[in-house]
This record gives sequence, C-alpha cells and structure tokens, in this order.
Amino acid sequence: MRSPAALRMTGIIKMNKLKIADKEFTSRLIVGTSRYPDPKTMLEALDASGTEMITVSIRRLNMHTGNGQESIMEMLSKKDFSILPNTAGCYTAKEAVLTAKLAREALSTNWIKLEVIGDDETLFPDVSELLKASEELLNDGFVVLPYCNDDPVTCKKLADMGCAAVMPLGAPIGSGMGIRNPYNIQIIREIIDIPVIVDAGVGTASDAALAMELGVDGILMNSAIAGAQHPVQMALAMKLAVEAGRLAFESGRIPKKLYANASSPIEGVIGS
Amino acid sequence: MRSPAALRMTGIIKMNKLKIADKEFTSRLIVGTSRYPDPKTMLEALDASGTEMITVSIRRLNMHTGNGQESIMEMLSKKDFSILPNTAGCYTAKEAVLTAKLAREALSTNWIKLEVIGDDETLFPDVSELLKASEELLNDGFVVLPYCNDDPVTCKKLADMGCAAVMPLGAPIGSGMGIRNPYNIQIIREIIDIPVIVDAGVGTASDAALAMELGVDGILMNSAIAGAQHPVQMALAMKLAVEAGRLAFESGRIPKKLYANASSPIEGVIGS
Amino acid sequence: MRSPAALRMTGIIKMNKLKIADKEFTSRLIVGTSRYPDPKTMLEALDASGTEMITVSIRRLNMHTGNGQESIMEMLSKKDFSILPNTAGCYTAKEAVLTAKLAREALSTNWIKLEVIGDDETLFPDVSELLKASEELLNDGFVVLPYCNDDPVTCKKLADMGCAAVMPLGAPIGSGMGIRNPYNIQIIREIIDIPVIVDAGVGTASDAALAMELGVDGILMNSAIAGAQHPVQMALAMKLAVEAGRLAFESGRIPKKLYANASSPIEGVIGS
Amino acid sequence: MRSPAALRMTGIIKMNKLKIADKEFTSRLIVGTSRYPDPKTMLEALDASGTEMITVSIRRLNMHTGNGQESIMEMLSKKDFSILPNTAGCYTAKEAVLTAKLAREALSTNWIKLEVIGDDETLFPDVSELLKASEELLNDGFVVLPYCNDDPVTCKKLADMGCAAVMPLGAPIGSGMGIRNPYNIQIIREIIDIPVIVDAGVGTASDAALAMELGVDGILMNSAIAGAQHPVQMALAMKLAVEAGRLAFESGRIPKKLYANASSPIEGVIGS
Amino acid sequence: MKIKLNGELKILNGSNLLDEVITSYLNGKEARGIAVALNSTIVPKQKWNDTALNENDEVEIVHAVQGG
Amino acid sequence: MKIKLNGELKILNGSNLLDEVITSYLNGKEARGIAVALNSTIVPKQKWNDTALNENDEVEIVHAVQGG
Amino acid sequence: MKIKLNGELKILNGSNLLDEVITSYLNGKEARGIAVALNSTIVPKQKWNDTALNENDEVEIVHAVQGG
Amino acid sequence: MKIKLNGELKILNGSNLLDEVITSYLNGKEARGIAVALNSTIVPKQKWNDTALNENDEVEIVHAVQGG
Repeated sequence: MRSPAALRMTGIIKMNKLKIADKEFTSRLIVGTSRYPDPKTMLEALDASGTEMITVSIRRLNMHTGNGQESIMEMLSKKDFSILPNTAGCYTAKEAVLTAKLAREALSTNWIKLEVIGDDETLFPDVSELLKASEELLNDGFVVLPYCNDDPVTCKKLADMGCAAVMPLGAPIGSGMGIRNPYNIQIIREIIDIPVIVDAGVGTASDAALAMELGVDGILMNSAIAGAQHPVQMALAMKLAVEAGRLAFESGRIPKKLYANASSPIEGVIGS
Repeated sequence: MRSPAALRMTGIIKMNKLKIADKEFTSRLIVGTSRYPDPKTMLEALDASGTEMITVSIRRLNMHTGNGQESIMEMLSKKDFSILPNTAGCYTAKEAVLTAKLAREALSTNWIKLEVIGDDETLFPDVSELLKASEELLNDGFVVLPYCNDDPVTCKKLADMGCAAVMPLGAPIGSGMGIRNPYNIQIIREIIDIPVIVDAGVGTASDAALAMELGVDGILMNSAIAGAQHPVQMALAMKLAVEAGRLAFESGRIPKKLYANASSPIEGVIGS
Repeated sequence: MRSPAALRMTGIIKMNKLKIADKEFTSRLIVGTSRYPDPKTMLEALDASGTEMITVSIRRLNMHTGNGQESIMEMLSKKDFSILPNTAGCYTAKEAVLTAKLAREALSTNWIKLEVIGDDETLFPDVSELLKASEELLNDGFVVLPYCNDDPVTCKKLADMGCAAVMPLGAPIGSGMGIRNPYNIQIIREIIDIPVIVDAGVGTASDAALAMELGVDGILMNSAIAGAQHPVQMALAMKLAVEAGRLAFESGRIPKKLYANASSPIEGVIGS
Repeated sequence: MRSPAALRMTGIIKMNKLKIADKEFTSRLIVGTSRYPDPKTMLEALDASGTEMITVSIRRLNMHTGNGQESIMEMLSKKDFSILPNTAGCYTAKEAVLTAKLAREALSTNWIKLEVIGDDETLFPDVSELLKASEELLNDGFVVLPYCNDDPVTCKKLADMGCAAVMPLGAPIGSGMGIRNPYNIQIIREIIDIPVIVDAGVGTASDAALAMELGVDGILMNSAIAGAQHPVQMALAMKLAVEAGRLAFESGRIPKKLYANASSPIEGVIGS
Repeated sequence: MKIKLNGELKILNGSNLLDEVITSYLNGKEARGIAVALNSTIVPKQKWNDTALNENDEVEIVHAVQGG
Repeated sequence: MKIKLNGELKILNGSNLLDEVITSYLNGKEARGIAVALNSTIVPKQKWNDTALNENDEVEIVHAVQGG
Repeated sequence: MKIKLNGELKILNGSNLLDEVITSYLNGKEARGIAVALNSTIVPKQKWNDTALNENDEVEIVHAVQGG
Repeated sequence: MKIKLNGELKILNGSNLLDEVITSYLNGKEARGIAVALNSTIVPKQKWNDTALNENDEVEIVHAVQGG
C-alpha cells in the first residue's frame, strides 16, 4: 500500500498549501513554544507536529537563569522554523506596538502575532486597541496576524485594513473548550478573503479536525499540546487531525440526513 | 524532521494495536466496499484508508453482468485484506444465521459482521433477533461482531455471550450524523471489556476523531468514504482522523475550563 | 391583559389535550413521587407542577415506620391524581408481571408504567424482557406504558403490540443530562402513532421545553423536581416549560438560518 | 390546586423582579413590534407575551399610507407598555446618536436600545462605533441599553461606562439559531454587575428557557414571535419559557451525571 | 408450620388461613390499598378467607409507596 | 429656496419658518409623537416657531414605527 | 422437475444432481468463492456431487459482493 | 546618574553610552537576538554606540522566550 505521502506525490491526493503574505506553508498548524515540561519535550513536540511556524514571546532579558525566560532562539539553534513573535501580555495598543517593534529588531522579522488583551480572566482581545495597533503596525510595514474575537465585523475590518490573516479564537486561551461557536467561524470564513487561522481554544484532535472542516486555513495552538500528559504524542495527533480535517473539507463530505441509507446493496438478498 | 512512522519506530510514540479475537490490527479502521463510483476508486480508497479489514455482503450470484452484484473477491484479487462478511439485508435471526453460514462457506472465514435489521427506514437493529442470532452463531463457532444499538444493556449481553466485539451505531447507517450520543458510547466503553467498534453514522473526519477520543477501539465506515465527492481523499482523511483521535485519547488531553489560562509567560513583560 | 388561561378560553390559543388510552389529560407532565425532602414538599410540588397523573412504586408493606416505605396513598388522601404504578426494581419479565398484577390489585387500576431494568448502573431497560412482559400484560388487559430505550425499532414493536404509549428515555434515570439524542426521539415521534412520553433524563426546564418541541406528547419526570434545591419552584418551572415547549411546537417556529434577517424596517432610516 | 399566580402570592414561589435603571419589571421579556402579519396580531401577541416593555424604531414620517411605516404609537394608543426606541439601521455612532436624540424628542423617553450595525449580512455590531455612541449618549443623560457581541471585554467596558444593561446577541438577528455560545453568555453574566439581556437569536421556547437558565436577567426578541406561524401562541410560549427558565435558574437544578440514579426506592422490591 | 412472609421466615403457630396471617401482620392497620401474592400468584381480597397456607409457602403483602 | 425634507428636494415658495414647513408636510395630521432635526441637530417643538430655514438646509421629520 | 433457483422457477430436464445444476447455472464461470444452500441448509462443495434435488427444492447460489 | 534598566533602578558610575550599559548588563553574553528600547523607542544595534543616556532614562533590553 502506498503511504499518504506517496499518495500525494502521485497526484491522487492534493492538499492545497497555505499561503500567508508571501510565505507558503505545507503544514497548516502553527504551534506555540510555551509551557512544555522541558525544552527537549518542546523540540520533540514541534517536530512531531510537523509545524513550519512557531510562536515566541518578547520578554526582558533576565540574567538570572532557570527562570523560564531563557532565550528560545538558543534552544532552537539547529531548527529551521519560521518565527512568529507575539505581543502576549500587552493590554494597550501602545505596549503592543512597541513590543512588535522590539520583536522585529530582535528577530529580524516583520511578522507579528498581534495580541492586545482586554481582560486577564478571559484573555479576550480588546477590540478597539487591537484595531488601533493593527493600523499602526500595518503602516509601519509589519505583516500583522491579529488574535481576535470570532466577530465577523472585527475580522472584516482587520482584513480590509491589510492584515495578512485573521486569527479568531475558538474558545478562551488554554481553556481546551474547542470551537465554541462554529457558526461565527464559518461566517468569518465566508465573508473574508484572507487566511483565517483559529487561534486558541482547541483542546483535542477532534476540535482541530472540526475547525479545519469549517474551511479555515490553519490552526494555532499551544496549551493543547504542551499541557497534554504526553505532549509529543499529542503533537502528532494534532498534525494528523489538521490534515484529516483539511482533507475532509476538500473531499466534499456526504450530506447529513435524519434517516438511514443502506450501504450494502438491497437486491439479491437470499430468500427474497 | 522525522515522519510519524519514524517517530513511532523510535519508540517515542506508541499507538496500541487493536486485537479482535485472535487477530491483531495496526489500523483501527474497518471499511465497507459498497457504493463507490467504480471499482477502481474503491480499491484506491481502501488503500488510502490504510484499512486491514473490509466488509462484503453475501448476495445471490446473478449471471447478468453490470448489475452491481459482481464478485467483490475478483475485484480484490491481488489485495490482502481480512474479509469481514456481513448479513446486511437480513430481518430475522434465521436469515442472518443462514447468510453467515453461506458467507463462511463462500469465503472460508468464520468471522461475521452480524446485522439483523428491524426497520428499513432507520436500519436500526432488531435487538431480540440480534441476540438470538448471536447466540446461534457463537454456538456454531463463529467470531461474531454484532452491529447493535448504542444500548449498554444489549452490548453487555452480547459481550457476556462471547461476541468478539460490539459494534454500536453512532447514527443511522448512511446518515452522516456523527456520534449522536457520545455519552452512551462512553458508558458502553466503560462497562464492556471487549473491543467496541463504532459502526455507522460517521460523516466526516472530526466525527471519527471524536469517536476514537471516547476510547472506542475502532470504527467501521462505508458511506462517509464512498459517498464523498472525492472518496480516495476522504479515505485518507479518515485514516488520519482515526489515528489522530486514538493518539489524542492515549495522550491525555488538557482539562476543559470555562475561563482562560495564559500560554505565554506572564513575567518579564515590558513596562511592567 | 388577559392571563394565559383567559387567552386559551377565548379560543385565541388552543393547546391540544393529551389522550392516553381512554383518558384525557390537560397537563402533559407526569410526575414521580419519590425522593422529595418530605411529604409536604412532595404534595406542594405535585400541585405546582399541575400534573394530573403521578407514579408510585409497589413495595412490601413494612410495619416499621420511618423507613421511606410508608403508604403513598395515605399521603395523597385528599388529592385527586390518576395513579400510575410502576414496576421499578424489576429485572425480569416475571417479576415485572407479578408486580403489575399486585399494583392492579392494590390500586384498582390496570394502568402500569412497565420498567424492566437491565443493569443497575445505567438503569437502562432490558429490551427482550420488556417486550415479553409487555405482551403478557397486554394479554391480561393492562394499559401498558413501557419505559424503553430511544430505539425506534423497539418503540415500533411496543406500539404494534398494543401499548398505550411508549416512554423512551432521554438520558439515564436521575442523570439530569437532558435529551441526549433528540434525533432518535424525533424519529420515534415520526414513525409511531401512539403517544410518545419522554421518561427520564430531564434535568432542567429547557430540557423539558426542547423535548416537547420535538413533538412528543408528554414528559415523565421525578428527580429533576424532587432533587432540585427548591422542588416546588422547580415543579412550577417544569409545568411552564412543558406548556411552553408544546405551544412552541404547535406554533410553527421560524426556520434557522446562518445569517441575519433584520427585524426592524430597512426603509426610512434617517440620512439615507 | 392553586394557580402559579396563587402560588407566588402565597409566598411559596418567589421570582425576583428585573430592575433596569430605575424601572422595575415583573416580566423579563422585552418584545419587538416589527414584522407581524398585521397590527391586530401584534397587539394580541404583545398581550400574550406578558411583556411590559416593547421596542420601536425611528423612521422618517412618510405621508403615503400602507407602507409599513405607520406610527406605532397610534396602534398602541390604549396600551400601557414602556417604550424602548432603538437605533436600528444606524451604521455609525453619529447616526445612532442623532437617532437616539430624535427618539427622545418624539417619545419623551431617555431610554435607548443602542444598535450600531457593522455589516448588513450578519447585523453584528460595530464595536468601536458602539462604544463611542454609548459614551456620547451616556454623557447626554440617556439610559443606554446597547446591543452588543457576546464579548466579555466589550460588555465589561459598556458596564463600566455606565450603561443600564448589556444586551449581547445569542445569534444573528432573525436567525433563530438560539444561544450559539452559552459559555460566553455565562462568562458575561459572571463578570458584569448590571442586567444582562440576551438580544437576538432566540428561535423557539427552549432557547429562551436555556438563556434564562444561564442566569441572564431577561430576553429581547422579535422575529421568533412575529415570524412564527402562530405569533400569538408563540408569544405565550415565550412568556412561559422565560418564566420557566428563570424559575429553574433560581430553583437550583440537579447536577448532571453520566450514570443513572434510581428515583424509586431500592428496598422492599418483591422477591428480593 | 414455616412460611416466608415478605422475604422473612415466619412460624405459624395458630391459624394457617391467609386472612388471619395478613390481619396479624397488619397489626391493627386497615387492609386498604394492599395486595397479596401467594407463591407468585395474586390472591384477591375476597379469596383471603378461603385460602389456607401450606408449609414453605411464600406470601408477599405489598402496597404503593413513593416511586418515580 | 431649496431644502431637503426627509431626503427629498423641496422648493419653499412661501414661508421658510420650520413650523410652517412641518405643518404643511403633515397635511392636517396632528404633530404628536414626531421629532425634527435640522442639519443633524434636534429642534425641540417649542423652537419650531423661531427657526428659519436657509438654502440647502436638511430637515428630518421622524416618528416611531414598528421595530425590533 | 421444478425447483427454485435463486428465487426463480427452474425446470430441470436433465440431471437432478446439485453439482450439475450449479455447473449449468455458472455457465462456464469457475465455482470459486461461492456457497450453496439447499432448502436453507448449507451444502459444502464436496457434497454437491452426492446431492440429488427433489421436486420444489429451493437452491441458493451466493457469492460475496460489495457491501458495507 | 540614575536610569531604569528593565524596570529596575540602576546607578551609572562609569560611561553613559548605551552600548556600554548593554555590554555590562549582558555580562559576557553575546548580544545576539536582543532588542533595545530607550524611552519606548527602539534603538537599532548600530546606534548603540552613538547613544548617550540621560538621567531617568528608561532602557528595555529584551529577547525572545517561549511563548504561545
């Protein structure tokens, strides 16, 4: 039997690539680098996930070691991931813009996962500050991927402004609740022309598959992998789930029906 | 990066095998062979699905060709699948038992997917006839895999009787409705010691992943693959989804919470 | 403003009555009498629920008092409910039939809520024994209301046999999980001509309303009322919810749509 | 038996009143006046709903009759509802503020249901404009009830600003999809101290009951009643459902469990 | 003579008439709303008087209690 | 003089007093439950009499209609 | 002699041996992967030769087809 | 001279050149993958040498850490 990779190579199965701004990705999974049991597990999980782009945070360089604020870039030294810095922890447009600029300087990338948090219990975005920061960063030449509500109007504004993608949340960060409102995600996917990445909320593989089946272009996750009892194995589960969901979306599923439809032939039954 | 297969070989990721009666399967997906656009598509889809066991029906040998009742065994000639004949179309224990015996004679296998249908609109099983047929076939040395309701009591009886697995339905055959009552499936999984295979109802990849995450041992499907717009691609999606769901189940997912839990570190934010 | 009762009297709003066998009920709620904090609360809750039929169990007369096995009929002395004895606690057809006959003798009613339990963890019915007991009791002139699975085939058999109603479970008894599989309930309602009463599973008011909106004819509940922190208030909530759900079902709800539909007029907006 | 009203009067059952700004309401249902088949049906439906506050729109006085833009105040002449004008159809803060001021002038009320729409397919609010308009109107002495997203951060801002209530949407206006994200509504209810009114999305009675069970203080609806096949009957259904849901919320429901819990006594079964 | 009454062993020293066994069991309580089975067969009230018990008979005396 | 009244062009031949323009528009209908804006500013009823319109003024006369 | 073969009436003019009836039905096709029941009882391949059909016998010749 | 370095007060006794302050802070660590802001404005690496600090200046030295 041919392997999935072999099937794809033969052209029988084609999964479209994900294009964000000028970069093309084979993997539709973006993975965070935080809260793994240890760096070794993180690196193995990133490998297992098949991701090509990972997120990092910008924090004060602290010379005291062993505080969880070591340079991620050193951990990654031999790896070749695209780096997507975030502005996690910022509560105002001003903080987020400065953090984005520091990230650009430190990492030589103008890509930014823009987070402007409105509330530390829900970690939901502050819409007004997010729009303001997006505008400023776009004017300054950034490739902006904003973490936002599952609100079609906000997503439309961000897209119209020139963001490279919108990243609506599926559920609160780290909650593992899955896609709490698939209808909004579906509406966003339908009315927006740029990539839609579900960011936050995914808890397990079926959540990831379901999100992809709604037609979104990718998923960004961290806690679901890093916080699982077996992060490396869960990373592989997520890789497979994202591919499964995408392939299913592109395959054209059977319609749902209330009643049954025999799969075996009805004719030729004995005694009939 | 190492491929999933490579990761498994290195022992980093282990997915348990499925054991039914005396056979061991690496794939947890059993696939039906009916209702594909054509035999070529069927064969490619079976390959793409990675399945090791496929279902067939027993029907009168009809010498008129082109009637959809051609011998499946000829189509499969060079393939090496385990064959699981079914008793689809039987409405009584008597019909089902005779069909099982014909299948054993024709295919030299004592394995049988036991279907005794109670109603042709829902294709739900007739519980009493199913129990009767199971008992007779077990006494006659069959390895019985009964298609049954998602009813813990019936499943318990079938297990106690000596069936090799129970195969509760997720939703009506061909309905594509997914796992309509995950709670019952979960209860069945908890109170039964033999393999639980979800048979019928799966419509798309996330349904398959979700079923596996409930802890079931495998999934049997047909319409979801054969009836998709691109059956081969959907077959691959299902293969990946079943693996993803199983791995996620074995990985120990994060708990669900109503509120957020920051994934990025809280300390070291600039300006703090 | 006219009260609901007044609206109904004027003929503006008509809610159909529930007819089971030869009895007609205005209330579509059947209420159990067990597990209330005390008899006074039970009586007030029964009143608040508006029920016209209550269930009782048959147990050995135990001359030791204060053991929760006092005669319910004495508690009810001045009340005028139809009494529906059950066969709770019976695990075989034989036990259930004898219990039904004892109930008939003790209570001078040939109505019986037939329960034949298959498993004491789920309290799901034993389908084969249930069918057997139903048949015997019907032959003996009983009005049989069987508690059964949400299985269309079993429900159809029970209806064809001559049962006065079928009473599929919404979820395990006392679980409060609501209607776990509304699709099965809907199918049962569509393919059966006798009253369908959802028995067991309802946890709160919206569960009851939702069940009624599926078109079922009534609901039997006990734990959701008796086990609430305020049973009398919850009894009233359930009364209202059952009426609300039934009225909504009969009112013809608006269709569901993914997108919006303005409720306010679009024309005449200022500045347009 | 005592009627529900009688039960409440005796003090056995108390349902708290809804207080918004300085007004107290017995009914927790606010009803829109648009899109009924005819004014007579509207008036009967408003009566049947038991509502004490209804919404109206502000539109150009059009001297051509029969255009659906007749004065609602004339239709209501003898009725005594609180009037809640809305700013439906406004897409900017400026339009909404002017419309609110016109409403205050025309109707002698400083209450306003503030709608600032961001998109005419979803009719979702424009968050930034909504915040701006709220601030202006609050400064001008209005009692502001903003229609908003189910976004905890925006709701918190509106509450902190001094709005009299927040009115998050359950689903798109007129969609009848129910409460698409009960988790967000629950979070909003928990973190906000002012009344939470679910505005938009309710399709049928169980939706209304479920919303109330989340603890929200009231529901505003229009299409679900006006667009039903029998609006007056549906209005009564909604009245009952809102009461049922509220009572259930206040009653303390039983916990949900996966397994069963016998409601009938286990001891004293015959033959035991 | 030994019988089983509601699952418990009972020695009948006096009458073996079902009616009297029931009356004794009820201990002054009125015999309303109860039903009796002898060896898994219902004995209607009007037959209690005619029914003599035998060694090892099993008698069930039941009534309705709170139930769901 | 040209004004815009509820979005439509109107030539005022007679009085340019807001009060009279409104009265003429209402065509006998009572002026209850209506509100008026002149160039996006509310003009309360008691000021209609004092308010003269100018070329290109925009007047909105609104009332409450059925709404959700 | 009349028999029923896969639900259809068939007149046997020649041999009534099951083996030959099957061979004739198969019409040159190889007898692999098929099973035969006579009056609802399986007849294993090695017995086809020994089995004579009687008036009104019902014969089923089946094989495996695509199924779900 | 007092400045604030990553939120903490620091007394500069020697040079007030940004470059030297950074070097001292890094304590031998290589200055790769870091970025510096002075009073909320980024100072690119090539300007560190030209930038003199003033009393009460706020300096942030950051790098990338694990994040989600």
